[in-house]
Amino acid sequence: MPIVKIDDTDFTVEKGTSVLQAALANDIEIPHYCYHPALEIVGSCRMCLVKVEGMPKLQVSCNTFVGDVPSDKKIDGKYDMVVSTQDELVQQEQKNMLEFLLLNHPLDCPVCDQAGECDLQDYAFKYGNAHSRFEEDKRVRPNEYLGSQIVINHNRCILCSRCVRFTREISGSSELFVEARGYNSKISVLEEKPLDNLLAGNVADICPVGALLSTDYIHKNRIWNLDKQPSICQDCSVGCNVDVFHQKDQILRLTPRENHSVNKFFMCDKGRYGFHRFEEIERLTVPMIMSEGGFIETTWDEAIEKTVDELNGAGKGIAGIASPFHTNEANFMLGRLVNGNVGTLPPITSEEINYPSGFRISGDRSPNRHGMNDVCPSIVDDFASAVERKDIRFLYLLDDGIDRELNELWKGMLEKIDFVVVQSYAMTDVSKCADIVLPGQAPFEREGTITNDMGRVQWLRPSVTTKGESRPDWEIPMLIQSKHAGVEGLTDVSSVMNEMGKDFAAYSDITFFRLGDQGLPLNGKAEE
Amino acid sequence: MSNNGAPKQSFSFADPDKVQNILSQYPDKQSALLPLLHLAQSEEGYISSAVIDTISEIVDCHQALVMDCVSFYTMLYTKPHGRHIIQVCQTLSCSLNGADGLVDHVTAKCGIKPGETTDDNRFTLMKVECLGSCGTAPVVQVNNDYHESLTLEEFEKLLESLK
Amino acid sequence: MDFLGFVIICVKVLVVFSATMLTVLMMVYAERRVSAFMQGRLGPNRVGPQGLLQPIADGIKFLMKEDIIPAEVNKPIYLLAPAMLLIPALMTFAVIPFGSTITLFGREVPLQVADLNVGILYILALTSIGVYGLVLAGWASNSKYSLIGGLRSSAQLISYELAMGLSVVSVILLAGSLKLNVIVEDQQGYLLSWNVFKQPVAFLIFLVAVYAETNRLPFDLTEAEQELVGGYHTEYSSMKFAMFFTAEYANMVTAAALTVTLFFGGWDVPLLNETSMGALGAILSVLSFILKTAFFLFLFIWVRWTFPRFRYDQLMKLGWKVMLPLALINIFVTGGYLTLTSLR
Amino acid sequence: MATIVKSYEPTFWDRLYLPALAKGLAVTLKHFFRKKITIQYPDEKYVPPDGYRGLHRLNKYPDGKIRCVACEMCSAACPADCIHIIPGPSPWEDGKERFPVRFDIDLLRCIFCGFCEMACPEEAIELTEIYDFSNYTRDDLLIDKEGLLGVYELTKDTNYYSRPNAGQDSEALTSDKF
Repeated sequence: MPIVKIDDTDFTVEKGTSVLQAALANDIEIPHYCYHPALEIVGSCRMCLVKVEGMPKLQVSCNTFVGDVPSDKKIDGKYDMVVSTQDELVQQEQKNMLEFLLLNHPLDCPVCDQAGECDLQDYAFKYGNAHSRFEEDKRVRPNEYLGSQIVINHNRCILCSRCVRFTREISGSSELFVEARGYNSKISVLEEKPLDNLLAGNVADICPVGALLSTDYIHKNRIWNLDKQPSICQDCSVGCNVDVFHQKDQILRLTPRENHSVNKFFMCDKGRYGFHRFEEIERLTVPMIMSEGGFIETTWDEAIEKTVDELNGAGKGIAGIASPFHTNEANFMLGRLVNGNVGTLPPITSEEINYPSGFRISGDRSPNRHGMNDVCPSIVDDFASAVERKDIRFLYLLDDGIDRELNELWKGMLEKIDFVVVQSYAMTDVSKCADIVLPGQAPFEREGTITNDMGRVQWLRPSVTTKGESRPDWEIPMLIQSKHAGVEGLTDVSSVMNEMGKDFAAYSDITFFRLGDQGLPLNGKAEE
Repeated sequence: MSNNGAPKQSFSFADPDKVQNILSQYPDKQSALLPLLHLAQSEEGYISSAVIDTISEIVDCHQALVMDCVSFYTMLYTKPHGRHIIQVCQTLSCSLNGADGLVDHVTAKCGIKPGETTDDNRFTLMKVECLGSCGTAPVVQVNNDYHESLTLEEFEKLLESLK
Repeated sequence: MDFLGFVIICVKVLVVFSATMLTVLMMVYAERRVSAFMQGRLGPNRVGPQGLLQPIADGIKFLMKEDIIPAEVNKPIYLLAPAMLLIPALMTFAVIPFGSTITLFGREVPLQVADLNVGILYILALTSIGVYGLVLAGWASNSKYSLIGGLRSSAQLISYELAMGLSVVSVILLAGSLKLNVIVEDQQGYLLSWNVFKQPVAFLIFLVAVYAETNRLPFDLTEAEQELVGGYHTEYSSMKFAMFFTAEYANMVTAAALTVTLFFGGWDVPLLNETSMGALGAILSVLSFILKTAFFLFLFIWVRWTFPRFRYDQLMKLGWKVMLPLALINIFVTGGYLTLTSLR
Repeated sequence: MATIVKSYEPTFWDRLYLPALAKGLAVTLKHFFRKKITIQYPDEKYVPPDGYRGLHRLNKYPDGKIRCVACEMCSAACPADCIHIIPGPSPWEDGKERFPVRFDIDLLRCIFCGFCEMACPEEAIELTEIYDFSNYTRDDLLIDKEGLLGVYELTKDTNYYSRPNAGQDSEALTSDKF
């Protein structure tokens, strides 16, 4: 394998690795704009220039590849390539390139939403000149809408063409192109074919400057005010890794987080803007008991006592409805509570979409069906029909959430059962059928593990605090079960995972520590 | 986009054999893009959005890609134009050698700004990027001919000679 | 005693009492104004002309304040303590002559509430009772600050009472009587007949001891707000605090009057024979007394805003190692002088 | 060369302390009769010196548009964390894109250090020389955008940025660093 020397350090790299990749993989910073690991290399920004020994001019490191050289031609008898990123000439060129890039760039960082996570800002600060020699008027163009969600500020654009390549290579829809040539060139879109595919939001993420902006987040806040929490998208069974940006328990935006086993670098707009669904819901925060006139608020102690009473009275006629929207831990505790007599609601589906790059939007809108089936092995799919033949008197129901609509069959079935407990975060169709409603957590409040449709277990971290008196989803069935059985309850979600590992071998060595940011494939089940 | 508001019409090549002939000369379809565009321009006079649709179907690529190509080359016109197209180079050498003066001259004489056509359809004035003749700046391309090292007087004579 | 005599006594008591209280009010105002002036400020000047009604506003405020009795205090003593301090402070004034004798309704009326033959002893006894008020207040409050304040005051008052008593002894030696009237009459006559000229050392000792006895700066260790918040009255509020406050200032008035009586000829106007001038003499004598007392009251304030507080060990050292020997020596010298002159 | 400092031997009079006491009394008495420096405040107004940092204001352009672009530089610079801004798109077509939908200053937290006006890229926030803005409730000391613009209307004749002392420190600060 070739040996490359970058700034006095030796690295052994795969043949055909670019210098930029080799440097980035080893934490050596080379500034770059047009290079993106998921996209084709064009070498148009010229920011990643490095000095390569034996080559007369500076080279773009993204498009210079390390190859095997015959041993007699090796530099110092050892290196296939010797690269300097700190050479005086390199530094001068970086300054010059930045001066070029900033010729027509407005210095409007105070009003730019990218400020704080802007490559141009960072590199200009780190590598650039303090002053521009450009005294003429800057080119000014009005903002344009490329699609319903994406607006472009032409003034800020540095024409790295990441967005154009994204639409050609990742989404395959090719809406964007570079119009005209030279001074007049700009990113453009055909009027009859705007940028409205389901991956459009990603172009705002990959834009290294503040040119492409998502209208959903524009002028909402400043990036340094927000807290960033790694999490998992809960809008389909793919389980894209995301970063949740929030402030004061309010989520402001979601961005994709790199995970090569799941979503690579991107996420779809359904998940990206999906969190808005939870903003104005009828959130449940206190336990409620159904009486003559309607629901009456009560305390947790009373609610649990009543549930346990009913549970005792029901004898063997108890069942539970697990939910593919909840964590493995919640479903596991539910299974324990109802002695494994578990069913589920009909799935919520939509069209499955596959992109040429391999990016996938699953047809199953629930994030954790795989995990639910794992921890509730005897699950009954067509529960509503199956229940007819059984004498069910107590039903504990984990509610899927605000997207769930109940059909007549289910409504009729729920009415027949003596006592229905619904654990939910909102007043949904399901909650309305309950005798007692126990407030659980909403998405983005939950903590636990979820398993995507490829069998990858991922750590779902809470991004915002749990509202009101609501309790963690796993804790509510646990409290009822421990009170019912008269045993000591579990104290935290890790101990639930531990218990779960005892019952299901596939989950036996799963801990938060081992899951980390990237998750783990299930033992022997994962496709990788 | 420069063809805003143009009514959408369908376009088809007058001689399909010619199209097939062009396509057969290249290893893949997309390489035939430029000759096809030239052919379409010779038939239609300019590249309309209908032309783009037709060609994108023939070469099997997105319209945006065709538009990318069309907007890159100044010889491909996206609007109807006059009989004589005056393209004044704007890039460094020509600019330093008085290209702006030539543009102002046309504007003063014919009353058209860059991008406009005279009422009698005689001239269309365009500012273009480098015409690749920097050694003999300033350069003006009239239709397909270069006129190099122009002074204002010569340019004036040139304009007079074009009818 | 006949009825008229009783009425006259009652009137005198009333006059002295109200005059003392009035002076206390004025002192509260004066304290703030004078301190402000000395610090380049103006002080209270917005209630009434020149802020003269400020003490009334202060008084009303005291009455209106919530009367807090902390939970863990010893209630009876806590309530009793302010009275135990205030009553002796007011009673002391009874034996101080504030003017010469006048003739009313055909009888001689001395301008003094009670002409006790043990006047000085009476005063010393009452000031000693006053210390109980402080100590009990400090103890009953059940607060560390109050307790320390009370302890300090008892130690301090006992220490300085000795020096004070001994300095007064030399005055008694000169006058040959414990009666304050006699002491005052003894100082009449020529200009330098006042005890301050005859007994300058005794005067100095007495003056310093008086500051200590009244808990005034530079000897206000019992309150020392930087260390003890408010000392013995930390836990008191409203009217009970006002009683402490009044007592403190009443003590000052008494102390000033006593200083005047013992060392500055009392109501004596130099070079005048007031008793022979009838009503005019009486008025002059009262005025003279008031003026002299006023000066010493001013001195109290003046000293307070000039000198810093003593450290506790310095206080004790001064009391026991300087003042007490000095006072003893002074008595010895005075006694020796008197013995020598009488022998001749 | 060592300097020999002889300790001061107090004389008898020094040890008596009485002359020192008299001297002290003389000092306070002298001050008793001196001219008083108190300003009779409500009747007589205090005139702050140039560069005084008082109540904030939000500046406008001559055409009435708010200068502020809600960049939140001031709230980032604020050491007391008293500036709270909610940005939004500007209601005006031309010019700046951003606009403060809400702009609240907690005057109870503010320490009037003036960092906000130094940080402001638009010269939008500015400290005036108004010092008498005490109030009866805490709520009344949370000043919002309308309040700040109201302060501008009151004081728009003065440009505090051009005060003799105001610019100096900001220039000194920036010239060092950049």
